[in-house]
Amino acid sequence: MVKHSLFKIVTAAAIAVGASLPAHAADPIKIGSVLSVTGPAAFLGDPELKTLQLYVEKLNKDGGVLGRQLQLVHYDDGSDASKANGFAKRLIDDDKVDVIVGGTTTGSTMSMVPLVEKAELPFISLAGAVVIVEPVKKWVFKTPHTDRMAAEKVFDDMKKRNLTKVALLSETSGFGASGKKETEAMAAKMGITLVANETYGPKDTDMTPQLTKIKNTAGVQAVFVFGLGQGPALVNKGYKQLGIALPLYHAHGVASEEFIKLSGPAGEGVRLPAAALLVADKLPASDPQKAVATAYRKAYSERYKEDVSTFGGHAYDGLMIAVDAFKRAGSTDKAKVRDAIEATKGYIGTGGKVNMSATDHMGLDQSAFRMLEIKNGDWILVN
Amino acid sequence: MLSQFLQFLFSGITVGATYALAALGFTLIYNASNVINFAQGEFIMLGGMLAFFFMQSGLPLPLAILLAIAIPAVVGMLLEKLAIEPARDAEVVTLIIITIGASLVIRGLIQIWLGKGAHSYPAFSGSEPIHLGGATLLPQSLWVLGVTALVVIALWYFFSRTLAGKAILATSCNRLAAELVGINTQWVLLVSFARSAALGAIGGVLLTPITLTSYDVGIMLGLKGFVAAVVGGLGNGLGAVLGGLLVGIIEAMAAGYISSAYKDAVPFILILFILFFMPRGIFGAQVTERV
Amino acid sequence: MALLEVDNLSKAFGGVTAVQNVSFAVDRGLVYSVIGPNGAGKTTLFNLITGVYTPTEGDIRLDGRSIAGVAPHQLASQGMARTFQNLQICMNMTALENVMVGAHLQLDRNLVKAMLRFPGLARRDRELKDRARELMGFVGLGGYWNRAANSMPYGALKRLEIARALAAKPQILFLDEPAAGLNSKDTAEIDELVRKVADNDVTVVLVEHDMKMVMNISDRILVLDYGKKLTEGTAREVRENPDVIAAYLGSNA
Amino acid sequence: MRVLRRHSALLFLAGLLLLLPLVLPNNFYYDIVIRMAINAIIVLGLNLLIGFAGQISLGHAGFIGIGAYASAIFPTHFGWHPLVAMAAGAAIASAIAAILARPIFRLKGHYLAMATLGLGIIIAIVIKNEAAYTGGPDGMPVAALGLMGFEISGEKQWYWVLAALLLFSFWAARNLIDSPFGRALRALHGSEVASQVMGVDVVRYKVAIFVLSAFFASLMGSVTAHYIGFVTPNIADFFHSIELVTMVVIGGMASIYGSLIGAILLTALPQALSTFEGWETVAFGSILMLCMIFMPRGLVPTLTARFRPNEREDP
Repeated sequence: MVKHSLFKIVTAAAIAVGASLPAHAADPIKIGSVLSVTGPAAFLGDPELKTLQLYVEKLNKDGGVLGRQLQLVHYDDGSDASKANGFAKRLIDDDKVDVIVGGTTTGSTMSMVPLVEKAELPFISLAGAVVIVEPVKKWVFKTPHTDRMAAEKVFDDMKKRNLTKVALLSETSGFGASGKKETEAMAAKMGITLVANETYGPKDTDMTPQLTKIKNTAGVQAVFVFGLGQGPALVNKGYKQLGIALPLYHAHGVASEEFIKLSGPAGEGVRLPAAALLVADKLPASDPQKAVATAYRKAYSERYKEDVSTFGGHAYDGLMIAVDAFKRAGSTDKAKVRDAIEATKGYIGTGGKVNMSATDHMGLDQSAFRMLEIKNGDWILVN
Repeated sequence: MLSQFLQFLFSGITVGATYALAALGFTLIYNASNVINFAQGEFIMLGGMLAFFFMQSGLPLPLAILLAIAIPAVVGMLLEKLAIEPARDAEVVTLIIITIGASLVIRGLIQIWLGKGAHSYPAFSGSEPIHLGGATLLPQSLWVLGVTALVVIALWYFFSRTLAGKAILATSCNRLAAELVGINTQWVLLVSFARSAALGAIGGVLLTPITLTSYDVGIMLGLKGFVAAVVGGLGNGLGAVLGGLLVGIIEAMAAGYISSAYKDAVPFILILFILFFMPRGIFGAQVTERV
Repeated sequence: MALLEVDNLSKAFGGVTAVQNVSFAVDRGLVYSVIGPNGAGKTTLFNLITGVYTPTEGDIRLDGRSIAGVAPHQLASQGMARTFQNLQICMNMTALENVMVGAHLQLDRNLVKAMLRFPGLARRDRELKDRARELMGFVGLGGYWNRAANSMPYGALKRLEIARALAAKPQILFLDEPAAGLNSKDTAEIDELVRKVADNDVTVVLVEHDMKMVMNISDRILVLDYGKKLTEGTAREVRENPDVIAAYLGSNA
Repeated sequence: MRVLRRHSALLFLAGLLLLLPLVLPNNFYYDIVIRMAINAIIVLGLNLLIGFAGQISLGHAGFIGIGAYASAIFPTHFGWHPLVAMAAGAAIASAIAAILARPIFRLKGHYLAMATLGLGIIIAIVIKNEAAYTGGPDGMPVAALGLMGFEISGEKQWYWVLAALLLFSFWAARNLIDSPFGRALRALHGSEVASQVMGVDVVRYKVAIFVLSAFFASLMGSVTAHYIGFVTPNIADFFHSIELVTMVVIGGMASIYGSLIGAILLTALPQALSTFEGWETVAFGSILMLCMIFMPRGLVPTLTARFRPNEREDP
């Protein structure tokens, strides 16, 4: 009895998971995606998925790509890298997708990398850390700016203001931990002294102990917070509560309208590097990104009635780079598409101007970051 | 240096009061039914999220708060009626998994309904910090502490001075015996779940201006509440409150003086040590098993 | 030398002294009963001797060796076995397995050998299974081998406990109210079983409420009242002791 | 004949594992079966502890994490052979379990749950924080598992490795249950005092089974790490512990078949639910609750009881 049910369950499970398998000749182009739509990284994965769904729909309405429709096959890894690995296998072996756009976190991305390398499938990651594209992996690309760029941008700005003694407060999430490492390296390179180096947990509700320590550290001239999501907003509040008057910088992980709302008055004067997307309406008309950023912003907020974040923008860029590559390759042949992605030149996206090469699978330079400041509850461009 | 210590202390007490409220919720349900309700954290989340939602929809503050406390209480009763009561005689792990299932359902529904973003609303009496001995304290923290204290007093009065409270204690001791002396134990269980859910929700409502809220804040709060409840000795209300404060203060001190990276580990190391030397928590009763 | 000697044994729980200065000795091969009104400390006395509780004062000697405060699992290896007033059958196992647990100490308990099912271990296990079946037959549970313990009637479980205790090959067996909750027919059968056990060279110490049974089968009887020894003697001596009559009439009748 | 009957379930499982590749269409299905097998082996060990011995552990993922990270760290940072690393991981996990088991198993019920939970979380936090060795929250890659020039790679090879491991574990677990050791274990669950009086050194058995289940959890952590080729702290996470306990309870406590069924179902379920678009969590939670409310003893024991009310599952 037991044994029979065991077999039935296996087959039933197999049928249940394999139900979505059409295989006609007029195939759509399949865009695979594994995103962290739930779990701790959900606030990244959620807008990413929404963006992909929105634009796949839009592209299809406009006649698709290469005369074929696009089909989005997406799975939620629940912010668990091991699940991402499993779903990547499903995309590769079962759904037989033509490209993967996704991998919300660095952990998820890195767990998928060996699979796409082996399957020789183009993969555009939406995660931040430098390790994804350094060293260069043949089939792996990414669209978001790296944490290293963020650290460099912030330190640049600090140096302009003659701030060289900095307290670092980083989150213990993957984003924060990688950011901490890059920031430490960048500080040494740029002649910045980290006089304090504290961390907080992504689910912490009170950062005043760490901030008190920083406040009482001698010689601090500025504070740099490397985190994502709600934590940094709480840092702002604690900062204000303690009455710390030093310049406060955040990383690009909080580049969303939500951050301003959550911080309330405590956010005033805070600076951070971010893509032009957030200040699309404030860009000069001559700015090449203005059109793209405004259009994306409009489309997203009209459809979902919520504010844009730069994370959704990364998904937009990833999808558009893939689509662009399909067009230039003239087919979905994986090797050709890969080559086309690598040959992406001058693509203007929400994240900046992308110039990929055999040695650079991200293709963004420092100009992609703008230094923003919160003023009167809105972003303004510094400089 | 004193001001630094005070600052850590304030931080610890505020966070600790949260844990205390969560731990009290655990204790109330545990006392009535011997169930550890792993969905306790979700009631805290519900309180904050619902208060945000109702304020957003333009309801006046008192009404929004009332609804944000009443709805979780109903959810608590439903949980008891539909999930705990039918499986009452099951083993400890089975009940744990039922409550974990319930927490997933609550969290999932809120996530679908109100989204994944974080939310907040203004503090009840402004956000201008109060200066005290060189350290600062938010007015909202006083709200949290004050209400926690009120709750503790009310509960103490209820359990030691009213018949209904004694009925609940009797039910936890021996359900059958309680029924024999005419206590409606079904009602007792229902009320206990409602009360503990409401308590969690109150915590959520008060905390949100300080800590923000989102669909998934309940997990960590629930876990820390459980730690606090065990530190205090399961089933001991005063122990739960002191346990909560202790865990909060130790966390803040660990973050301030030892290592902010390991501060989350400190409460768990603490609980292991406490249990090794006091197998029933600090304030737990010693019992002799009968053969 | 007596098999079991108890010297001035006392046990206090907080302020309550459940057993106070009790001394007695049990000779080999006897059926020795402990009686007394409810709350007289009979079960506490059992729990003290079998290591479940640690004595507050006094000494217990088995075969001349002191066993006061020795853990129960160590006493088992010295030939002591017992049953419980409130059944302590492992309801998560079959009847036969319950009996086999009784023989725990006679078997190879090595974890790795067990996992890899070493031939020697498996063979001895099979032999034990046969002996356990015999024992179940001996106590009158012939047909119950593969029954789940939680599906067996109360009377059968009482015997199962005895079979399990016997599987340990004890030299002394403590029976805590073996007839409690049984009807007169079952009681008579237990009565017979206890005699049969004693005839097999196992010393039996018995706590029992059923006076008829006690008087019937006991070689010697110890009477406790309020934790103290009231008297000790043969059935006849005890029956005629005025103190005993007073204790029973005064508190129970 | 007796041998055949005794091993009929084992032979059936072997036959099933032998024939399964015939119906597995591609690597993805192999992957699912491999993950099922990995979970099943861990759950078998955990069920010995929770179901048979009646001792809860909410921190077992910590031991899995130790194994996984031993296999990741020792070969990467110290150049150890993966098999040596695997053994070292199992040794470390067993040692931690052995040292802490004595104080931990003086605890009962929810206190025991709390202590094991705390232990698991502490291990997870250490893994997350020691980024210099562990790669921090983003995890680190794991070298391939090789032996004498031969490297296990690809789902098909791993399938056979896991099939063999699963068969062995199934066989060993059944042997253990039906042995003096196993009976003592179940007896102490049924009645701690009775088993003591029968000569069972209760603490020693609890410690032994805790160490054994930690040992297997660590080994399977290593296997998982090598199989996936990448490891993140999620593997040691509290939620992973809960997931495993859920498998034990849904399948059926104190049931060997239940362990298999529980692992299979709860590994397949997220895949099956992945098309639910945001409702996965709600669906998963509801299924857990319904299973436990209507089958509090778990699937296999409930069904067995329905068909053979007076008998126990034959060990």
